[in-house]
Amino acid sequence: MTRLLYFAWLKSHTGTAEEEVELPAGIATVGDLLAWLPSRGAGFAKALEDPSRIRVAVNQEYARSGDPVAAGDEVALFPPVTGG
Amino acid sequence: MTRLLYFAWLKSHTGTAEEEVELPAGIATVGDLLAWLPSRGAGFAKALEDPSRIRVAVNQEYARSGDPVAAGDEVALFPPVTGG
Amino acid sequence: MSVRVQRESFDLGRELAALSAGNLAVGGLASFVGLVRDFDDPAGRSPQGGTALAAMTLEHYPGMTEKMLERIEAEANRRWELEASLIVHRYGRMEPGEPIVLVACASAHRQAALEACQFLIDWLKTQAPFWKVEETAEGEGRWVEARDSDEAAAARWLQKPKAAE
Amino acid sequence: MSVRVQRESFDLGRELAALSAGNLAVGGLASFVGLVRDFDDPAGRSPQGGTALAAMTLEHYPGMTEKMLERIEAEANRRWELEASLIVHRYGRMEPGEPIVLVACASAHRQAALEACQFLIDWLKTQAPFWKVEETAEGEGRWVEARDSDEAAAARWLQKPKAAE
Repeated sequence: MTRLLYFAWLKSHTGTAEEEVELPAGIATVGDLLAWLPSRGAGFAKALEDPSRIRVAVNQEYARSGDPVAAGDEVALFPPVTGG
Repeated sequence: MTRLLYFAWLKSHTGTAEEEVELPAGIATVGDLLAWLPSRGAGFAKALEDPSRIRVAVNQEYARSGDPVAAGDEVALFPPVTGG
Repeated sequence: MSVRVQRESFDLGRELAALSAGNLAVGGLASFVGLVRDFDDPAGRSPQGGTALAAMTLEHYPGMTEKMLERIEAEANRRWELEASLIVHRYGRMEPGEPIVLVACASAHRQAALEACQFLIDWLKTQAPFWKVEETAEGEGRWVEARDSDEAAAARWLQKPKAAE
Repeated sequence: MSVRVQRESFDLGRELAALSAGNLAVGGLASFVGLVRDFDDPAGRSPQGGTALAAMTLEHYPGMTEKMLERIEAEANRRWELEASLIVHRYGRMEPGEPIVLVACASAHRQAALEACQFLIDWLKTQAPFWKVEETAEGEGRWVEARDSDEAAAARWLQKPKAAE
């Protein structure tokens, strides 16, 4: 299982802050994950419709499209940060 | 009369913090003043021996060699400032 | 070096006093506090240009937040010779006038303290996983958008790894 | 806008709190405090490189000091959009750990507050008529020499009259 976390307005769209999912075969990178998630429902499609507004962290480290994701990982999806 | 003020190590050399002087005829600029003062004694000569280390303010405004000095002015002589 | 992520407010005077207390090598102490304003200002316009705000709520990613703040602080200590540094960042709901974040650096030299302080807030703004939602006077909530100017401010430090003191 | 030249110390927390108190347009508050160290450091070296100091005495030019500080503060307010600014500079004898000077700027935007704060201390260092005499542990007094790096820091602001916000 892979742990998925959603923050800020992504969470409003997905309707969940965190979930455990079984990644389908063939989902091996951050890019694969971002391409697959919208197929899980309208809320996910809405949350991810503009990839330029999505940031991803794998195991609490910023990750890029080609970085690997696997069972046991914690993957967080969120908008560009606005703290400070 | 012209009021002369000395600060920091200039004061240690001149032995006075302030004095009223009658400027001799021909002393019309800051440069003239700096050229004349050393003739007033060894302490003054010592204080002014390195012109690159002297700053001058006329009536509390930084002044340059060519700026005028006259009776009634307050002229301060001091080293480069070291506050802050 | 110290990082704190907390819901409660903080006493600025006490935090700054603690930073240099007992360390007579400190010649300069620079700090920056970010506060909640009573208006939003997406384009960096004047106060008159924005919408009235009743409050601001900060959400964050517990765990990653601390990790990123500690990394940013360590980087500042690598780039500048600091005697002490501090980041305090709040989360939760805050009203106008309340402090959101404090960064502070103490050094033997003023330039190191000032530059490191600017670096901390610039990097924190683009690296630490916080998100702000603004609450208007009508009770409406709106997620704050990231600003290009913040990215640009952070990017400066990539070109200038260590400034002259 | 406020300038104070005083012999007595000041309460940093109280000074900073007063600067933004009641002004909900303030989004950022930047400050710098210069403190007396227990060593001199003419070449900007590390603490280990200097001579132990027992105290520092600041002499100044009453009248011109206030005039120059007010002018520097006015210039900062001309260059940046500030909600408030403050300069407090002490004179007289101070021991290591005591604050010498405080500059602080509050603005709607962080960059304006930070830059104006840096500007104030840089210009003050080369413009305000203060002179420091250091007192060594043996009771010897020595006038501090002006530093080229301070001149260079001040000169930056001549080339960059108004930074982007």
